[in-house]
Amino acid sequence: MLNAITYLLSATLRMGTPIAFTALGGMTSERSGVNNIGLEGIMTASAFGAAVGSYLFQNAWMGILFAIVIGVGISAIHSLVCITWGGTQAVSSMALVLLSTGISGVGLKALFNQQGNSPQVPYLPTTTPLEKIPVIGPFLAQQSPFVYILFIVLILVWYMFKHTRLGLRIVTVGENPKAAETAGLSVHRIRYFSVIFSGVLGGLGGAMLSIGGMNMFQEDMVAGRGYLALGAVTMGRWNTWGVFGSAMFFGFFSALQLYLQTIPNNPVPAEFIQMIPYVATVIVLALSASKQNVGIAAGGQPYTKFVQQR
Amino acid sequence: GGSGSGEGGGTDDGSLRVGLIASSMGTQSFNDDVWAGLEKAQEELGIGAEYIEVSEVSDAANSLRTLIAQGDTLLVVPSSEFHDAMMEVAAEYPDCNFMYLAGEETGAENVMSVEYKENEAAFLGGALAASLSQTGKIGTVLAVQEPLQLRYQYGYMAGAKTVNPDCEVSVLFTNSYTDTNLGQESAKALYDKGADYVSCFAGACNLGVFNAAKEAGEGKYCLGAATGQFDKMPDKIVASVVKSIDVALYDMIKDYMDNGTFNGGGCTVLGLKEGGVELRYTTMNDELLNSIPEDVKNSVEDLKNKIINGEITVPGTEEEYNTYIASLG
Amino acid sequence: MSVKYSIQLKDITKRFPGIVANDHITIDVEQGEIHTLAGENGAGKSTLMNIIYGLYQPDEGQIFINEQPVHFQSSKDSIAHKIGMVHQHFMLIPKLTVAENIVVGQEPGSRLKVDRAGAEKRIRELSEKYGLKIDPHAKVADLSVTEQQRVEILKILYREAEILIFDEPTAVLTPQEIDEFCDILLGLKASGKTILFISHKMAEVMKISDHITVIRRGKVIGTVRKDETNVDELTRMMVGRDVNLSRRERKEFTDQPNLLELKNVSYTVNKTVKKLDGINLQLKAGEVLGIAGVDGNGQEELVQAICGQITPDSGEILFKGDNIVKKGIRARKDSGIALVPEDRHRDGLVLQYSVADNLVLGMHYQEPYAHGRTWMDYKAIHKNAETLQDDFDIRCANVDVPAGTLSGGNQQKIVIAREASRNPDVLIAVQPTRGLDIGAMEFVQKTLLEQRDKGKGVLLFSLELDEILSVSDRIAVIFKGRIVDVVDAEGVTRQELGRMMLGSHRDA
Amino acid sequence: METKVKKPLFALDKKKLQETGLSLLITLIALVMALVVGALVIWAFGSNPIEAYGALWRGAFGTGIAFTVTLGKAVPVMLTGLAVAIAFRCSVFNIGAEGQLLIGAMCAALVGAYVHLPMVLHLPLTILASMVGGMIWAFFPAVLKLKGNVNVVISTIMFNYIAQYLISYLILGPFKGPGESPATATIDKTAQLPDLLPKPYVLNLGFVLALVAVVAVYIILNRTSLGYEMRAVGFNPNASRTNGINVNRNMFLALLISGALAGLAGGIEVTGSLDKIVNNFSANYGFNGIPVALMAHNNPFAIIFSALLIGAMRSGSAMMQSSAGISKNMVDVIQGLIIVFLCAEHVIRYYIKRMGGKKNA
Ligand SMILES: Nc1ncnc2c1ncn2[C@@H]1O[C@H](COP(=O)(O)OP(=O)(O)OP(=O)(O)O)[C@@H](O)[C@H]1O
Ligand SMILES: Nc1ncnc2c1ncn2[C@@H]1O[C@H](COP(=O)(O)OP(=O)(O)OP(=O)(O)O)[C@@H](O)[C@H]1O
Ligand SMILES: [Mg+2]
Ligand SMILES: [Mg+2]
Repeated sequence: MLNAITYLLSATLRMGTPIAFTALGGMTSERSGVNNIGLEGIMTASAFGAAVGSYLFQNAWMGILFAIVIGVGISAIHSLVCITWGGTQAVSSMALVLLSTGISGVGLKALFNQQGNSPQVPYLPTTTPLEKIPVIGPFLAQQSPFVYILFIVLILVWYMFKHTRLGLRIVTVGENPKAAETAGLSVHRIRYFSVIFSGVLGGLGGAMLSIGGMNMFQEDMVAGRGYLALGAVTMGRWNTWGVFGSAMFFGFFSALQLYLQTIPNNPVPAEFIQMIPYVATVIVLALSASKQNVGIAAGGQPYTKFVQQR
Repeated sequence: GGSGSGEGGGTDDGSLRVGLIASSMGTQSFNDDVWAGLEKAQEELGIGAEYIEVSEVSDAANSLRTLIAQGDTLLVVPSSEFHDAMMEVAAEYPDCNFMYLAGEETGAENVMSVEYKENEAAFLGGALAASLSQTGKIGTVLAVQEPLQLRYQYGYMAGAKTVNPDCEVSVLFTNSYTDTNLGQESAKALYDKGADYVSCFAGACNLGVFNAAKEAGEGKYCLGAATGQFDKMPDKIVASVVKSIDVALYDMIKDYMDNGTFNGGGCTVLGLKEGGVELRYTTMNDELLNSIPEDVKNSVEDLKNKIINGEITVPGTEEEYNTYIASLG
Repeated sequence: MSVKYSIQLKDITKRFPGIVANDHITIDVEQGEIHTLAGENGAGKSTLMNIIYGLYQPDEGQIFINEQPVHFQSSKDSIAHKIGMVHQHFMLIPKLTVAENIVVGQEPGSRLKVDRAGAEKRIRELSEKYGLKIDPHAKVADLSVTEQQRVEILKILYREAEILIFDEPTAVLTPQEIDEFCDILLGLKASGKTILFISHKMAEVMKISDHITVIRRGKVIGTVRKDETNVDELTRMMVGRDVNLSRRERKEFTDQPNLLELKNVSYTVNKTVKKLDGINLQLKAGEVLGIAGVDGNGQEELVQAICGQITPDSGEILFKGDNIVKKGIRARKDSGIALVPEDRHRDGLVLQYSVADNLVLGMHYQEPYAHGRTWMDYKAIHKNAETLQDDFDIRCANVDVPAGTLSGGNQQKIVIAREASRNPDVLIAVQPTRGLDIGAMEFVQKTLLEQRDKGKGVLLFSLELDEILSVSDRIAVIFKGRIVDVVDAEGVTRQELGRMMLGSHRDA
Repeated sequence: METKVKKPLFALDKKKLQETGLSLLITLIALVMALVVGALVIWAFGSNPIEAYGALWRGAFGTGIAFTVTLGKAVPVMLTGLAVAIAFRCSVFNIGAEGQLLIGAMCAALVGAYVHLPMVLHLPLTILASMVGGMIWAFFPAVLKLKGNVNVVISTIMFNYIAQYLISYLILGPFKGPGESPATATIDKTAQLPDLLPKPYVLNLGFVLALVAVVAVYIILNRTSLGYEMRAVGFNPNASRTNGINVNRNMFLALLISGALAGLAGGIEVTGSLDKIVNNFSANYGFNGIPVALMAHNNPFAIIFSALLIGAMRSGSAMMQSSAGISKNMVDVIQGLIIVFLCAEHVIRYYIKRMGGKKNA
């Protein structure tokens, strides 16, 4: 029993972390008023970037750096399109997914002359040395360093929105860009920052998939986690802890799903067990959603001289 | 790039051109091995070879036609989801020949088919894992509950139960061939439950399984698939359930070129007997190889012979498996 | 003594596609004065203010601030020149606190930590100094309109603005609040600030201005000293004719039946707050019943209850004798209740729809606009629109342009025209003249009286006592969800009404 | 602007025509820009862009057969595009077209294989079944929205996953057809959409059905009171409610119609080309409906063209792979670039107008 709990806990963390990174990034971007339903694309490209960096320098940390750079690059395209050009955010997002899939595939061929996946690259193994710490050691030993980075990021994001100037400005810009402008803020600069910041976090999320546990990039390895991250942003109601909690909620049910499958002679078809995370989400939403709409007031709306404002 | 040879996949000298359609390449799976066989034929036999990745099932027929338009006369179709498209195009182009590598198809003169008995090799894999297991628990990570995967599953389980009726065999499905992280987590879940040998047959998810074996530390091992995969994790992969299409395909093409042999309308069955599938011990880690007790090797060899000479009929479906277990007593 | 100028505009011209919003405008604003800008809807006042504030760049002309030429690229530049602006539509973020709204953009403290305590202290000081009572800690979402306005003012005072621009600040205020607000402006002026003020309400313009500049169709008609002019002259300058908003005679209707009767209607939100508390009310055919009251005393809920947007907890609403409490919004409209809602942008119009489509909103499924409740007949809709455009003098390029491109006054005319064209038995009009220029106001009021004269019942909700007094036949005063009293409009005074609005009975 | 100018109706049409021309010009410029940047990328990765584009063109339009393939590829995304568009017009963001398509396809496959009727009945019934299936799958998020105010974006995402697993289960479990392949049984001949052209052309009646759907959606949106209400709700739900329009009902209906269209896309795939359901048969048709709809500004007729664009990219991709040696991923890149540059619409419009303005001045 205890065994099962520690397993579930540590698997929850591992499986929730990439989603949490990306979702926290997505939340920041959305709070500034720029939606990105293509988080999947950022994750894909940066998972690839992580493998490339790690391969080129034979150093996993360089892989993380690369992933962040790629994440920033992809989100910079999104910012250019949505913020400067006033493009439709959902369209740009879908373009990101295509571009990311495409670039990582083309890149595999160009860099490694390989199809489908990269060669094995250095990665960040679990923090096994921590096993010696009493009581929680065995638990910590199962975790990837990314999990620790996540907690730093979590506190950072929370602090940013709670206390910093920037956090306040991001919220202002997302709720009422015109008000922000009349208060002397640059809507574009703040939105650029937020979107690019989401690229950084999406980059970490993607990197965790390819070099935090695994040691290579595989096409389609993101497998919908970007969409789950998107779900976590909404489910967490654009609140740092809520978003984190929702990501972990997905992590937990994914872990539970695997755990249930390992129970011998269980008569439930695997597909139904695999459905659990998604069904659970729907149920939780149905039970918890309030009559009140909590969105971002100016979310999804471009704000630029190219688009006439009213 | 889909073309095997430098320029547009063609040879100008009129030699054989072979085309392949595959749902995706680089999933560490069958498709890659098929392509490896074609590449070998390209190098050594001078054929032209190329492939098209088909992202939608409904594209398959169109892709075959495109290949034929490029001048390919022998088409290789490695997976069952393209079966209908292949039959449709085969009827349109009676002058082209088709090699169907995913099961029996005897309905057309220009189609030859190959049926694999993965369950026979998996049986040996299960037997080996169960014999080596210290905990009495083993597992396997599969992708999707399709017939091919189920053959593997029931063969593996039957093999394990044959050598150790008390052995607990856990089976996990990822429902994906590419979600390597899920593959890894699946294996972790199995190791965590006490399994010490985990096999896999789930495309790229296998790579996750190998990594999980490494992270699980001492006393935890895994079995590979495809053409061996020993290079992916030499310290942990004890043996692999091998389905060596590369060699088989190369041979078939060579035979086709040299002798014009084409088993049109027929089906070639590839099992242990024919050498189409096998359980291959690690080729990259002598220490690991030597750690396998001789008597275990012998009893596996023994089982293999029994399968070849028909004493054991390996189950490939749930029904057959239940009957088989009942027959064990 | 030489006069110093805070703002000088020289030949400012601003063009929008198809229109010259500001046409060579030249205005001088003296330092320390209150300078009012008046003019019809769409005259170009807001545009001009946005130019001064740096949100728009003029196509031609030159701005001088404190007699120095300036070129503003954004509001950042104008803020640097100590200019502040309160916009016609508030620029606040409901989710944030008062303090956060005020300081954002110039937050005290360090980059890494906004000094919230410091901000609140500073805001308290400011609010004491200028008499703007506010709790810096409150969420803006929970504030009343006046309080929100105070936040807007504090926002610019916090930025130490010396030149304050107010774009129609009083449009949303009650008379009492307007008095308070005027005092605030005079206080600001006394402390040396220069104020640019836009309003359609002549009373307050005459009360506080030093100079008044009238704009029409983008051009300056003239600038006058307040002492040397009067309301009639200003009105003529603005609309080019005389406007009469005084009390108008009514046809006599005797012994008319009750069209609408409310019996003991109560409504409670969140199980605790009684918004409507046993309302009893009768509206007769051929009368205008004005509902007077301080904003937020249950007017909104009363309208919603009559129109079916909320269901009262208890009581009966009888319309032509039938209890309609159980009926839906559409059924009530169809049976003859029409509504001119308070917020035309939010509830009145679909701004993206054409004028013609808006003119059938709510009737769109009926003959002749839709056949068999299904097939739209856009020819009929177009024809209807052209008729109404003529009847109600709706000014637009044609009836196929989006309603959002019309000026506020003309948008309001669309709503009024539509609701009147339903030929209802009861017309409910909520703040129908809010934000309208004096000419449009006259037109709207005239329309309401025409309905009355046709024998309909009109229920007029207004915060403007003048409007209530000049249009109504009887006046009901609402206070804390109760009808304090219903009096004859003839003979009641503003003072009496004002007292009743605070809850005391007329005789008391 | 405040003066009343009565313009004859034909002047309005001229303006509309001008606007359409401008939109086309903008799209053209965006396409050219995308292709130029795409050429640079192809070149950077060591291939010949002219050869690549040549192959793409030949693969998509080069022969009669290729052209029919392009038309056929456009069908499912045209329908999912319509599905996304009609919901969007009512301000419902349906990301769930993918799941609705899957369930629709499943229903068609079951009715096609297990019900036996003469063609005049069987085919319509099968098509209808797919629409009902899609509708059912949209029904759940719709009810959740109505009763629990659950965000449609997230619930439809979840229902996509649930549909995928459910389909997987049904294909591999209870409804697995004969043979090796993870697929349902082949549907009866009486449930298969007839071909429009003789073989080897590959165009079936599905294309016509899709065009009918375009017209139907146009009519619903622009000619019926339902459409009037749905668009009003999409623009301003408050004003709609105040004026007696039932906002929830309209959103509910929009989502159901959207689901039916997505389901139809699945049904046509099954009855038109696959004749059964194969695992993973939908290559993100549902998701691709989003850019298809939005590129077309949710305008039904414009969706025909944006769907054809996607269809051409998809059908040309095989030729590009095999004859120019360009990986299928490059097609994704080019598709992505095209969509990115189509997003520059406002910028292009701005500069066109500015240039036009200067000329006039
Ligand atoms: N952003 C814009 N784009 C196009 N035209 C505009 C824009 N803003 C204003 N206009 C035009 O300029 C004219 C002047 O508008 P403005 O807002 O300055 O009027 P106003 O005098 O403030 O009216 P009101 O009294 O109703 O507030 C309007 O009639 C409108 O046609
Ligand atoms: N993008 C735009 N295109 C055309 N006209 C515009 C645009 N934005 C604003 N306007 C015009 O500017 C004028 C002023 O806009 P504003 O939002 O201040 O409304 P208003 O006329 O003051 O009405 P209200 O008092 O109801 O707010 C309106 O006449 C409106 O038609
Ligand atoms: Mg204005
Ligand atoms: Mg106004």
